[in-house]
Amino acid sequence: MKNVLEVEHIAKHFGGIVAVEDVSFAVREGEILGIIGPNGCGKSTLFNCVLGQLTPSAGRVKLDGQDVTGLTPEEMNKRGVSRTFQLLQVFPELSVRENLILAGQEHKGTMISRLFGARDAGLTAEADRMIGFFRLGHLAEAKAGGLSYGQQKLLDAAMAFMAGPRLVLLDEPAGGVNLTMLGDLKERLRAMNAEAGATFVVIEHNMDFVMSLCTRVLVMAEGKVLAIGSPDEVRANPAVIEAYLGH
Amino acid sequence: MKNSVLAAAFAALSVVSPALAQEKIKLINVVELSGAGATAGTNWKNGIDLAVADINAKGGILGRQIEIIHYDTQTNPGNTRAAVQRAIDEGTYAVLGPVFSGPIGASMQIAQRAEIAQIVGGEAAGLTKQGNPYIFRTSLSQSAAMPKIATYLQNGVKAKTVAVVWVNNDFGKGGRDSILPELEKRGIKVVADVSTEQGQADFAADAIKVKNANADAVFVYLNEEESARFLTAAKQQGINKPMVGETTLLGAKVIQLAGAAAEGVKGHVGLSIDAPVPAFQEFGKKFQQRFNAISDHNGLKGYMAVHMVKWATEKQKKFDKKGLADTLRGARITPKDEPGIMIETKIETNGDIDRESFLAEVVAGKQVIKETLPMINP
Amino acid sequence: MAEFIAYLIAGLATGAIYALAAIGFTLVWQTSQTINFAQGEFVMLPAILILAMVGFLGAPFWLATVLGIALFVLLFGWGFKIVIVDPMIRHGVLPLAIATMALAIIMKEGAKDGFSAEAQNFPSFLPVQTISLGGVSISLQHIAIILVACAAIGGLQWFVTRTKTGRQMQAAAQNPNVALVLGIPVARMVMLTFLINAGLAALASVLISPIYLAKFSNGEVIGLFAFIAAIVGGFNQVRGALAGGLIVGVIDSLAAAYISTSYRLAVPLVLLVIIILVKPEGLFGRKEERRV
Amino acid sequence: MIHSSLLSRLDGVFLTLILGALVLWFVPAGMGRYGTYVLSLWLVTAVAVMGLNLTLGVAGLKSLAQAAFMGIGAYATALLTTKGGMGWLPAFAISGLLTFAIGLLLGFPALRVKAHYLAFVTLAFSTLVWLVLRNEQWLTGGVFGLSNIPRPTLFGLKLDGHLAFHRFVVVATVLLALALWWLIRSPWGRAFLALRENPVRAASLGINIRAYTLLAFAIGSAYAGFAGALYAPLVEFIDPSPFALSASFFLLLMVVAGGSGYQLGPFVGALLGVVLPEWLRFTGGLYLILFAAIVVALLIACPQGMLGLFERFWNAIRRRPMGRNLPLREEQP
Repeated sequence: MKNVLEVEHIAKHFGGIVAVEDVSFAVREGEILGIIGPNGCGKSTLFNCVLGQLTPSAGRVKLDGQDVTGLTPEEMNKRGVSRTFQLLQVFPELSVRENLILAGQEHKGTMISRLFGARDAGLTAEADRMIGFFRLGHLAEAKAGGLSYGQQKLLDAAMAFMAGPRLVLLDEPAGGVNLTMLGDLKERLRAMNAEAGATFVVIEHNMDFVMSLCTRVLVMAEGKVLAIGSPDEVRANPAVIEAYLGH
Repeated sequence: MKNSVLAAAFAALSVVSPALAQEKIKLINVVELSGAGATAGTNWKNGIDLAVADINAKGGILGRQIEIIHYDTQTNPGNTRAAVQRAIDEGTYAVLGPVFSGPIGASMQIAQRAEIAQIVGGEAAGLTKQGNPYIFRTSLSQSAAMPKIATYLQNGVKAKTVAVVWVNNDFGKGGRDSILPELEKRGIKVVADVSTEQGQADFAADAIKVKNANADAVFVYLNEEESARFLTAAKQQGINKPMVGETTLLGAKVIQLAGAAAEGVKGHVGLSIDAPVPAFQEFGKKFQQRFNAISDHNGLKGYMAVHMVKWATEKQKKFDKKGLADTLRGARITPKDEPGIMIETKIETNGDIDRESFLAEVVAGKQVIKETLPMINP
Repeated sequence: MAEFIAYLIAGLATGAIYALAAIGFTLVWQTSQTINFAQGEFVMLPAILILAMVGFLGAPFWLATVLGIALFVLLFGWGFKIVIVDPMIRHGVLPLAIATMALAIIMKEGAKDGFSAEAQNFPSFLPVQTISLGGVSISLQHIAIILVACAAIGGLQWFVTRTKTGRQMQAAAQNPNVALVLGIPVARMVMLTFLINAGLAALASVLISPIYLAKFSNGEVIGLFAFIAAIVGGFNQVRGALAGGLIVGVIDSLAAAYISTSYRLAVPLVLLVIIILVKPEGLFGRKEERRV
Repeated sequence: MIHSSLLSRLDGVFLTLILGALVLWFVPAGMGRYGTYVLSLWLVTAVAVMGLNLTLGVAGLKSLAQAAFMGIGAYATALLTTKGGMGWLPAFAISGLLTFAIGLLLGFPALRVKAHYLAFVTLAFSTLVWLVLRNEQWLTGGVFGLSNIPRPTLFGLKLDGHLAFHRFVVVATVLLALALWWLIRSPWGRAFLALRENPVRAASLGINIRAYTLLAFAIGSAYAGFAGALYAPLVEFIDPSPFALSASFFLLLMVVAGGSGYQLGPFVGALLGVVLPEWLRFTGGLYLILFAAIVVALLIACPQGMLGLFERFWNAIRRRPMGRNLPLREEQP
């Protein structure tokens, strides 16, 4: 199977503190890779290094075999990689639809057409499709800031799909979402994976969520990779049990 | 309490009473009461208030009391223009002010279009060179004063080299641009040309620079406070060359602020409350009494401005706005005809002023007049 | 050389005053992440208040000084925080910064209309003689200003780093939430910061007014230079403000001497731009790590 | 339903602009020269504030050089129409382009470091511009300024009189306001807003932060240039004083006091900054203190400025009779 993303020996230091140390893994086309690990083990820092929010201290990132280390977040996004953040990151002043249009507008047309062309950059239909897909239909006109936490999480995820990405990195999509919404979210993500053929990397704390959603799981501890494999393999791995599940 | 109620009742009555209200003649003063020109403008305004009080106490102009209104320009040309326009729209008899040349330049066409006299405190040479027949000065222009200083530097101080310290606003730059050619004409070399900022507080570096230039004399052309600060800094740096100035440097305010550092300062004085003219000194006392402050030359200018209006109105015997300007143009006003003018004043047809002026020196904390200079074209 | 030393001392004396005012920017920045655009007026006003005490109450000068400074610290330390900072701090920094601009107008116009539009003499507590050393005229007043200002700033630095209250104050300023958890009386500590700011401004006012004269418009120049000094030195450090003030004072003095008097003001500003491009956190500032 | 509410929101600003223009076209007829002049000055100032509102209110960039840009525009127009003998319209266009280009040049190094530092760099720039205007007398007239700046003749119409010029200013202001109205509703406007609210998230959505930041700053600066091009013929005289650093502060004050980020905020802010002090003149010498105190009180009461206050008030009235807006609930599958 083809690798979409290859992470090779990534390390990140803040002053004297080592947040990520020599992490390597590959993401295969079409899979949902979960990343788990205790708080502060470097998961989010790893994401930030891969996507250009931070410059890694060492190592390379390859997208489709091409070196993309050190590219800016917007350049990564232009290459079909999108993400969500651990904390909610929707634009509260904009409506749900406007949030989605914003997420897609830079992938359509030119700077000129974005100034003189249609206000919605021709994305209303696509946005409404996404709204329907994530079952936010009755809220299209509502300001994102007025939505419930779970709804905002859905919108946050929906925004990551607006540009039709081939690789999506989701940072704790289930964090703080209540149980009813959780099932919904999982189902939508799975559907997205099946229908759009997008590849996912998901950081998550919720074990059930990860184990039931992901095809493979990577376990991190203290900035390093502890194990990688199918959910069952990981569950059976003694090192993982010792370091993480055991407690 | 009772008194104030009564006073309010009287005030209300007087507003209602048409006879009284009609009699007032409206004068609007547009001047710098905030921003960079606030000090000069406040003196000008106080001089005007004093003149209006004096005139009203003596029965007004042709029997009508003056109603004076002051509009602040914030030393901003755009606002000045608005205020002058407002003054004209509200039917002012003449426009008084402003003092700074920039705001004057921004507003003088408006008074010209309305054919209303504008009596200003500006000294920059360019104002009267634009062929505007409605602009009138209240003091010598810099192009008239600077030759006198240059001659004094040549003959009185016998300086071969001069350091020039000036404030980089329209007043200082205008003076500097006027004196440099005059000095050159007289073979005096300028060895340091030091520009300073309006409102500058720290003159130590400038004083050191002047000291190192080692000129025979220092010509200081700054506003009052800056003059005092510079003199103090010069004394701190041990400069012992003669300090020569024009009007402001020898003003009472500078002497008060600079104290011992002003000792021995000499130069040319146009309008000064210390000049050997009894009316000037009396004005100075009245001003001090009323405002608890020492008037600079702008106070005198403001006082004279109102009396120019009074004299011309009484001369034309009516309140005709255009006639006021026509009467002032080319006029000669003597203190005998109009005591409030204080010193014989000739108004040129372009709005310039000609008067006697003085050479003075600061001795024992007092301005002492050494010589009286005649009018340029008597 | 003698000439250079003369410029240097004059520049250091001016710079010491800028430093005192710049610390005010630093303190207000630390506690409220905003810029007090009235900082220059904070240095202008105490001298006016003192003179007003002499004029209106007929108090002797020393008493007027004590009363004037006390009144100023009350109004513009305590009052400033209660009336202006507290209600607005929750709504972001911009409205607060704008309010301080309006406050500057009120202070300036108030001093002009309430006291005088003209400059006034202000007596000096310091020696005013000039001594000559190796061909250089040195004003004792300048030397004294440098010493007093440095002592005050040194004292503040000592207070902040070596005393318990000082450290609590620093903690409250830098991370109020953590400080609260640690049991530090944050509100009181923040108030203390504002009182110290007002006190330092009053000190600068008393030091500088004998030379600059007391005038309502003095704050504009001092405010601008102190602001430049704070940026140059680094906005988040007390010693940065001291260094920034001294550097800006000296640069300004040397610029007047060796560059152009009419472009004198440009030199510290060009320095400022260079520092921003090369070392954005200021010469002595702490780097704030950019996080997601 | 979706469309009608969208349209009504969109037309609120649009209609206000058109109606306001009509009113301002006719209103000065009975006002005299002074009133007309103050109205024109208000509109010209509003154009500069509009630009700053885009930079600050929409895109969240703090610029302290808006008055300096206005000065560049004013001097460019004054020089081109007097010494250059050019018509007003090309001078106006050049003023805008020039300030736009300078905005790009200035913003590029400053924003390379951190958006935050734009404030400091523009502070320095503002003072440097003022120094050049004052010192380079051969070009700018120095402290004596430039006088006799002609009022334009457009399409054969002489706009010399106060009323004709005022109407010209009204038209120019409305056109500029509508252009901005269009811009803010375009995807560009959405991107500007995104970089104010959350630049990190915006970048992750492929929005080119640096390009949009530079554009927001440069377009805002160009509006100051346009305002300057209108200011010069309005006052017919310019000198460096209205373009000093303090004037930039004052424009910032107008943005915030009017309502930062609100599209009509600049008009309200400039009304506060230009017309309120004129109106307060009846109080005599204390009018500036009073003005400043009103601003402080307004900001304490409502840090979102006049329009923020208005919006709060409006919501309060609307809610009461209609019943509260129901809180949005989570979808129940």
